[in-house]
Amino acid sequence: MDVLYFAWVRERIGVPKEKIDTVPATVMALVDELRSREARYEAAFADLSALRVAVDQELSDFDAPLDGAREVAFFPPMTGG
Amino acid sequence: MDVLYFAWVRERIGVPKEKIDTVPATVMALVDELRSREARYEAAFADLSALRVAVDQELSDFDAPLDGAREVAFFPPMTGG
Amino acid sequence: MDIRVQEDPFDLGVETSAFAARQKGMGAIVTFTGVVRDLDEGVLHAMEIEHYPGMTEKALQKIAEEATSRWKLGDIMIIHRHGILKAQEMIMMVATSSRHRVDAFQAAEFLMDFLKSRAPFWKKEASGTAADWVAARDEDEDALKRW
Amino acid sequence: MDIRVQEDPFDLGVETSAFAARQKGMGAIVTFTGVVRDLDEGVLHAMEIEHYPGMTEKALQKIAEEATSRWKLGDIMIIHRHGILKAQEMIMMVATSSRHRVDAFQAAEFLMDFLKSRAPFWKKEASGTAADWVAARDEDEDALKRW
Repeated sequence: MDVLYFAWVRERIGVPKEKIDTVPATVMALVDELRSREARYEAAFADLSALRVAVDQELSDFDAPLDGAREVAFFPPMTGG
Repeated sequence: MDVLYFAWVRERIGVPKEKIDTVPATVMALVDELRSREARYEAAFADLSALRVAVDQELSDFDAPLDGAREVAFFPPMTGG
Repeated sequence: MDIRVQEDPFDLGVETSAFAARQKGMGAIVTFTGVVRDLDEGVLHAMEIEHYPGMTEKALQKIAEEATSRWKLGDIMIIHRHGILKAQEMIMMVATSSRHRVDAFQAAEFLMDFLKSRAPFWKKEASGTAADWVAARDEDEDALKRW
Repeated sequence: MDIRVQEDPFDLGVETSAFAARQKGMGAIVTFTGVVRDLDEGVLHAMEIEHYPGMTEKALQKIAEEATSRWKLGDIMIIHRHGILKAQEMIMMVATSSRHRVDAFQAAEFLMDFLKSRAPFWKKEASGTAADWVAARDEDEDALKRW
């Protein structure tokens, strides 16, 4: 599964994209797994209310299941327009 | 005083503009004076709710006074844009 | 503020670009364009617009000043044509600029609502051999109440 | 429907003209243009826009389809840039056409409200030597509630 990061989430984690081999049950389980890795993940995921998540390029929730998902992305609230 | 007509009011009365020598007290008095002249005026002023009036190029009312007015215009509701 | 009442056509693209280029520090530009529409497929549709020279300019100026006092605007442009117009021709346009989108949108809608029912223009539509004055719509008069 | 996500600049006048020329039987055209504004006088202001290739196009398509289902529209155009933009450059534009002005205005405002908070773009603003990600504004999220 690909995990993508955008904007300041990307800057804090230091990479725009990485592959993970495990298949967490939910977005939240993936967040917990990433948080346990290194301080930079802990820093990026410190305040989940400041984050948005997309599963397979659709806006989703932190309790969404990940079975079958190919791509999960984390980013701050959008500021287009 | 100049009296101006626009759109179908102009078409019914047959002229875009005419001078009148009297000085009616109000717009309504002017309307009554015009109505008493000929059938074409009567036709144009048959339904006042379908008419708008401007005194000296400002939208006004039928009970507005005309003292000092140089120009009165009658026309249907506007349809610009 | 740029207000023009004219018989000649105007170029929407050129006017929009020029308006945008004149703005400084504005984040939002809104334009509205009114077009003569073909009423029925295949029926050539033409329009004649009568106006009240002198009053028209004053009325548009007053509407634009009212918009300027209600919203934080950088600029306003209004162009309105009169005379004979063919189907697909541009009748008029307004443009507004502001730092934020809400002001630019609100001001443009306000300008259109008041221009439609308070500026002395009258449209006569021709389709086939018949020509008739366009009737004012109640909903256009009602639209003024929200402001 | 014409949706473009691109790094290259676009010409507002040319795009507006071309959009208008493509419409048939539409009486109203509304455009909104977002511009990089100089935050403070004299301070050169630049912007970097990051986006999520793939998801961006899908999100814009979905927003445009939702607008089409809610209002009677002739057409919708959305152009949004990404990459580095300088002060006064155009960031994006939307255009809508409809038979009547209310639909065209409402749809354009709807597109802007959703594009702003639901399409995956992120702005970083630079003024002087500092650069910071633009924070989402509560009022932009609140704006979605009216639809």
